[in-house]
Amino acid sequence: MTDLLTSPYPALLVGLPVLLATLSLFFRTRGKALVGLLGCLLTAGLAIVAFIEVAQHGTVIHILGGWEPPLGIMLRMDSLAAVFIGMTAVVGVFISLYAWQYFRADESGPGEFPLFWPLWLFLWAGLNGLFLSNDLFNLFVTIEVIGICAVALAVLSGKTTAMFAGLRYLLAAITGSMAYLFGVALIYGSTGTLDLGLLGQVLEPGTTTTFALLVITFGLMVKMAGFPFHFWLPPAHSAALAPVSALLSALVVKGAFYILLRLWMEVFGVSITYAAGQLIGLAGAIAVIWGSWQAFMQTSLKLIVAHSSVAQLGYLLMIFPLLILAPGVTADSADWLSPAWTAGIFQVIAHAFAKASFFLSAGLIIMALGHDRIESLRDLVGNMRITAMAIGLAGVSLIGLPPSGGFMAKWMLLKGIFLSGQWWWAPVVLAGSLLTAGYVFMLLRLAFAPAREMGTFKPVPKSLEIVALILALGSFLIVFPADYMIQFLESTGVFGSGIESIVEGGAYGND
Amino acid sequence: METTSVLPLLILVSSLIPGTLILLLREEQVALRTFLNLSGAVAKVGLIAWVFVGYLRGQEYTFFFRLALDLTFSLRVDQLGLFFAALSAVLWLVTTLYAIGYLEGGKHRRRFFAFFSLCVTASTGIALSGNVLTFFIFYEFLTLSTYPLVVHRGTDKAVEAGRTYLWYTIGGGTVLFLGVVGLFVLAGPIYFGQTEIIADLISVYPTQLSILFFILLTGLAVKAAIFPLHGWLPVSMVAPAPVSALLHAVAVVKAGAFGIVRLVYDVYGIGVAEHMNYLNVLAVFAAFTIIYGSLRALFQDDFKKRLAYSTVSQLSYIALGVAIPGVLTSTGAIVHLVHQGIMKITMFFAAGNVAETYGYKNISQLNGIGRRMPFTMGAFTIAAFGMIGLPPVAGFISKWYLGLGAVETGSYWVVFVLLASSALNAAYFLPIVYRAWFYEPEYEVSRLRSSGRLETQALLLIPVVVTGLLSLAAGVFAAAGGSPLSIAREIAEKLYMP
Amino acid sequence: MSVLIDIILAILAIYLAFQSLLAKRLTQTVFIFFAFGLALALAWVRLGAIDVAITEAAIAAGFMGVLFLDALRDFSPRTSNNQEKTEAAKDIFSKKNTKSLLLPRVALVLGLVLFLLISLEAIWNIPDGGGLTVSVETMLPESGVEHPVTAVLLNFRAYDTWLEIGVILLGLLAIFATGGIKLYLKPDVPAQDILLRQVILFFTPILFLFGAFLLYIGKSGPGGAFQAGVLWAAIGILLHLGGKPVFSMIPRWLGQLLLTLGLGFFLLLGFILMAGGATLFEYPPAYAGVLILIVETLAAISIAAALTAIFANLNQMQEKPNDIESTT
Amino acid sequence: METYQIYSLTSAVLFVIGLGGVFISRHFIKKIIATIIMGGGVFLSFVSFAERDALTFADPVPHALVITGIVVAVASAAFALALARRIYQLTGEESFTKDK
Repeated sequence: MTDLLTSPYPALLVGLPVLLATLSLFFRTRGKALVGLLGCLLTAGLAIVAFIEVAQHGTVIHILGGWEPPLGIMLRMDSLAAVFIGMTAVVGVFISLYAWQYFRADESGPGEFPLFWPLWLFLWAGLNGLFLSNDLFNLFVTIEVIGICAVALAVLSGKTTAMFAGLRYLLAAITGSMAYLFGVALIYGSTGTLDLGLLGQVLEPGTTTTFALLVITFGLMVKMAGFPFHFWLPPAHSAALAPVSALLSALVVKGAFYILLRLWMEVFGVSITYAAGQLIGLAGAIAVIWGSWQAFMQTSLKLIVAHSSVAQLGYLLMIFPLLILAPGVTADSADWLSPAWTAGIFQVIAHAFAKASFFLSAGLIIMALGHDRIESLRDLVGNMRITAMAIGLAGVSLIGLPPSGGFMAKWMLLKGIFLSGQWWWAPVVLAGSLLTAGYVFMLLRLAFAPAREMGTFKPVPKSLEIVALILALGSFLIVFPADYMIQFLESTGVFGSGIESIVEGGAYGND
Repeated sequence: METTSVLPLLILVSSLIPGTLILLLREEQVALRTFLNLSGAVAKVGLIAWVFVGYLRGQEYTFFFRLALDLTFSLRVDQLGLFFAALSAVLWLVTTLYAIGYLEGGKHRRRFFAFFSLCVTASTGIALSGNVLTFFIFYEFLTLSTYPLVVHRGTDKAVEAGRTYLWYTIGGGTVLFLGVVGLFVLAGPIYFGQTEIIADLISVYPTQLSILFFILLTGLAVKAAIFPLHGWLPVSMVAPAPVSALLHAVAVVKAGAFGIVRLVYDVYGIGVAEHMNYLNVLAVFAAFTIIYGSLRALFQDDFKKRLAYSTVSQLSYIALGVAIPGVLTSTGAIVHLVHQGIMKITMFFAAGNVAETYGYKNISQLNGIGRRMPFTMGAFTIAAFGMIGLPPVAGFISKWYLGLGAVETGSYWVVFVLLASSALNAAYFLPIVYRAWFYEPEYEVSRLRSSGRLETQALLLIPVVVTGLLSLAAGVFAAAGGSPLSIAREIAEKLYMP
Repeated sequence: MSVLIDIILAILAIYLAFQSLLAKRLTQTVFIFFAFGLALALAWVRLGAIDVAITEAAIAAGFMGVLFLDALRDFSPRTSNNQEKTEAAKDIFSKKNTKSLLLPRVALVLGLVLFLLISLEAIWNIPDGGGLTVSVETMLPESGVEHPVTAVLLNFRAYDTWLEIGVILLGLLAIFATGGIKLYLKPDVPAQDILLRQVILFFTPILFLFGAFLLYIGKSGPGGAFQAGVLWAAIGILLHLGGKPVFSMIPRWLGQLLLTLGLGFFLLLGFILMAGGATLFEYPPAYAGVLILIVETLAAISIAAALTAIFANLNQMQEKPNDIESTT
Repeated sequence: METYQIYSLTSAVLFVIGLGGVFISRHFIKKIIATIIMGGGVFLSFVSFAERDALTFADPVPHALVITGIVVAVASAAFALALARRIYQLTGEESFTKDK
C-alpha cells in the first residue's frame, strides 16, 4: 500500500473548492458569482493537473493526518477516480460558464442566484471527495454533502413544485444514506475496518455480509435513482434551474453509481452471486424501458429529459450482470469484461455531456419562450438554430447513433452482451434505443415544423447557446481519446475486473 | 499495390464541407451557397473520375482511421463501390442544378441544401465503406441527414410522413446495429471482400450466423423497401421533387439495395449464401415485392405515388438478381443499380416539372401535356420505355441479363416474374405516355412558371433531358467499354472467379 | 439486573419510536420524539458512549427538538382543522380506494417485517471484527490528546470531522436556498417578559462556562467541540428568543467570519502543514494537543454560530406567512 | 444475551420502524422524524459493536463516527424541516399530495 506515490492533489481536490466556497460567502451577489466562477476554473484546472499526475505516475494516494488505514483515512486517486474527476471538471466548467452568463442575463433570465456558487463548489468538493474516498464511512459523509448540496441547488429556483420535489428528493436521499450507513455499521462490526482496500481482503461471506450488501445496494440505488427507486428524480431534475438540472443529472447521480460499482467490484466480491447480477441488471433493463416510455409520454421538455435520465441510468445498471461471472467461469477467460467496463464508462461520460447539453438547451428554450411545453417548440430550428443543433446532437448521442459517445457505449454493451452469451439483454438495449429515438425525434419533428404564430421566441444570448452546443459536441468528441482512456483505465484500478461467482452462492438476500 | 490515400476521404469531404458551411451561412447568401454547392458537386465528380482512372490503372485507394478501440473507420475503393459512388456523384450534380431551379424563392433553402449535401456525403460514404462498421455509420448518418429533407415542406402531412419514415429507418438501423455487433463479435471487424472469414466460420456457428444474416438483411431491407418493409417509401413522396428524385432513386433506397449486394457478395459470399439457402428466401421476397409494387402502382392516380410504387417494384430487381446466383444475374442486378437510378430520376424530374410548371399532380390531369412540354415528356417516355424493358433503353439491358441468367440457372419462375412485371410496368406507364401525347388537352391553363420560349425553366429542363439521354445512352452503348454494363459485367465475373 | 435495565430501555426506545410516528397529534409526535432522544441518550450511556450521549441529548434531541417545537407554531394551529379535513378526505378516499391502497400497504408492511427478520438474523450472526480499539490504544500517545474519542475525531479521522463541520455550514446554506428568508432581521424590541429576560441573563454565563468546560475537558474526557458548540448555540437561541437576534446585532462580516471560522481555519491549518511537507491534517505530535484545542475552539464557535443561524432562520419562517402570491 | 446484543437487535428494529415510517407517514414532520429514527437505529448498532469490542475503553472509532453521523443527520433533518415549513408557508400543504 505504501509503495504508491503520495501526492498532495487528492487533498487539494477536496480542500480547494471548499476553501473557495467559504471565501465566496464573504461577498455579495456579484462578487459571489465572480469568486464562484473563478473558483470553478481553478478547481477544474487543478483536476486536470491531478489527472495528468495520475497519468504519469499511476495511482496516487494521500494518507490524511499521516494515519494509515484502518485507523486513518486514505484518499486514493486511481485511474477510475481520475476519469470521473476529469469528467466532473470538464462538464462542470462548461456548466459554470453557462451559469455565470445565465444568471446575468438581464431581461428574460431567471434572476441572480448567488447561493448557486458556494453550493456548487461544495458539491464539487463532495464529488471529488467521493471519487477519491477509500473509506466506507467517509463515503457516507461525502454522499451527504452531495445530497444536501444537490437538494439545496434543486430548490434554488424557489418554485413550489421545486420545493415539493426537493423535499421528496431529500427524504429519499436521507433514507438512502441511512440504509447505506446501516450496511457500513454491520461491515465495521464484522471486520473492524472501513478501508475499502483492506475490506476487500478480509471480508468473509456470510449472512451479515450479504445483508450489508443488500442494504448498501438499496441505499445507493435510491441515491442513483435506479428502478424502482427513481420516483424522486424526474420532478426534482425538471423543476430545478437549468444549470442545476444539468449538474444533477450529469454528475450527481453518477456519484452513487460510482460507489456502487466500486463496492461491488472491490469489496463485496465474496458475497455477490450470479443471480444478484441478473437481478440488478433486470432493474436496469426495466428502467431503460420504463424511463424511455415515460419520457415519450411527457409534454414538457424538461420532464422528457429528466425521465430520459432514468432510462440512461438503467443502462449503467445493465453492465453489472456482465461483470459477474457465471459459476465456473474465470475472469481471465471472460473476454467481455473489458467491453462491459468500457460501456459503463462511456455511458457515464457520454450521458454527462449529452444530458448537460440537453438541460442547458432546455433552459435556453425556457428563457426564450417562458415555458417548456413541447408544442411550442415549433420552428425552433428557424429561431434558435444553435440550440436546435445542440438538442439534435445530444439526442443522437442519447439514442446511440454513430459516431457518438453514446454509440460507443451501446456498441460495447451489446458486444459484451453477445460475448458473455447473455443475449437476453440485447432486445432491451435496442428497444431503449428505439424509444429514445422516439422522443428525441418527437422534439426534432416539432423543431422543424413551421410556427403557428410568429415572434414567440425572445432572443437569448448566443454565448449560452454555444456552451450547450460545445457540450453536445463533447459527447461525440469523447470517442476519439477512447483508446488512450481505456489504456489509462487499465493501467491501474479495478477496470476490467470481474467477480467470479462462488458456486454455492448465498441462498437469499441478494438484491 | 495498396497504399493509404486520402482520396476516398476527399470524395466524402467534397460534399461534407459544403454541407457544413452552408449550414453556417445566412439564408440570404444565395450566391455563395450556390457556389459552394456546385463546386462541391463538380469536385466530387472530378475526384471520382480521377480515382476511377487511377483504379483502372491498378491503383488501389484505401483509407484507415482507427476511431477508437476496436472501431476502425475504413474507406476503400473497389469497383462496386466506385460504381455506386459515381452514380451518386453524377446524379447529385444534376439534381443540385435541378433543385436550385425548383426551390427558387422557397423557404429554408439553406437548410435544404446543407442537408442535401450531407445526404450525398452519406451516400458516397456507404459506397466507399471498407468495412461493415463504416457502412453502418454512414447508413445511420443517411437516415439523419435525409429526415430534414423529408419534412422540408413542414406541412402536417410532411411531418407525418417524416414520422413514418423515421420509425421505419431508425427501426431498421437498430436491427442492423444488432446484426453488426453480432457479426463483429463472431467474426471480428469484417472488411468487404473478406468472404473467407465467414466461409471458415459457417461450420462453427451455423445457427448464429444464419440468424445474423437475416437480422442484417432485415435492417437493410427497410431502406431497400422490400415487402413488407416498404411502407415508408410511398408516404415520403410528400418531399419536394428533387428530394424524391435523388433520395428515392439513388441515396436511400439504393443504400439499402447496395447494402444487400454487399452483404451477399462481400460479407457472406455467394457460396455460403447459396449453400445455406439464404438466397431462396431473399428471392421469394424480392419476387413478391416486384409483383406487389407493380400492382399497387397500377391503382395510383397521384403521379409521384405511382412512381414510388414503381420504385418499390424496380428495386427488388436488384435483390432478385442478387438472389439468383450466376454471372448473368449478378450483372443484371449490379447494372440495375445504375439503370434504375438514372431512369427513375428522369421520371421524378419530369413529374416535378409538370407539377412545378402547371401544378398538375395527378395522372388524370396530364392530358396532352406532351405537346406543351415535349422535352420533359420525351425524356419521361424514354425512361418509361426503359422501365418496361423496351430496347434499346437501359432498363431492357438489366431485364435481359436477369432473364438470361435465370434461364441459365434454370429458375424459370423468375422469367415468369419478369414478364409479369414488365406487363404490369407497361400497364401503368403506357397510359401516362399515351395520355400525355395523344389525348387532347381538355382546357387551357396558364403556366405557373414561365420562362420565355422554353417549356419551363432552363434549370428544370436541362437535368431531365440529360438524365433521359443518359438512360438511352446506357442502353444503346451498353456494349461499349466503360459503359455501366461492361463494368457491372466485370464486377460480376470477378465475383465468380475461383 | 443490568440486562433487565437494558431490555427495558430497548423496549422503551422502540415503543417511543413507534408512538411518535403513530401519535394522532403533531404535538404528541414531537414530545414523544424528544423522549425517544433521551431514551437513546440513556442507551448510549449504558453502552459506555458518554460523548455520544451528550451529543445525542444536545443535538439530536435538544436542538432538533427545539426546531420541531418551533415548527409546531407553524403547523399546529391548523392541525386540528387540517387533520379533520384530511381525515375527512381520507375517509372519502378510503371508501373509494380501500382495495387499491390496502394491498400495497400490506405488501410494504410484510416486506418490512421480512426485512426486519433478515436484519435480526444478520446482526445475530455478526462475526466479531474486533474493532479498532487496539490500534487506537497504541496510537493514542501520539495523537496529542488523552481522550480516545477526541483523538479519533480530531486527529485520526480529522478529515471526516472537517467535512462534518462543512455539512453544518452547508445545512445553513441549504436553508437559505429554500428562500423566503431575510438573512438579517432588525433587532426586535427586547422581550417584555421579565422572566424570560431573567432566565436568559442567568443562563448565558452558565451555558458559556459549561460549554468552555466541555471543550477543554474534551482533551481528556467526554466532551469536545460539538457538545460545546451546541451549548453555545443555546445562548444564541435564547438571545434570539429574547428579542436579541445575534446576527442582526453584529456586523455582517463578523457573522460570516464566525460561521466560516471553524471550517476555514481547520482547512487552512491543514494546508499550511501540507506546505511544510506533511499530509492534510497531519499535526506534528509535539504541537498536536495545542493545535487540536485551537481547532476545536474555533469549530465550536462556528458550530454555535451555524446552529444559532439555523434556528433563527427557521424561527422567522412563519413570520411572513402571507407572501404566497409573491414568490410563486 | 449480552448487553451489546440487546442494543444491536434493537437497532435493527428502530431502523425498520424508521424505514416504514418514511414510506407510510403522511405528514412531513413525521417523515422527517422517521428518518431520524432510522439514523438512531444505525447509530445504535455502531455503538453496540463498540461496546462489544471494548478493552480498557470502548472502541472509540464508532463513537466518533456516530457523533459525526448525528451531526450530519441533524443538518439534513433541519434542512428538510426548513423545506417542509417553506412548503407550508407557500401552499398550506402538510404532506405530499398525489400529483405533486
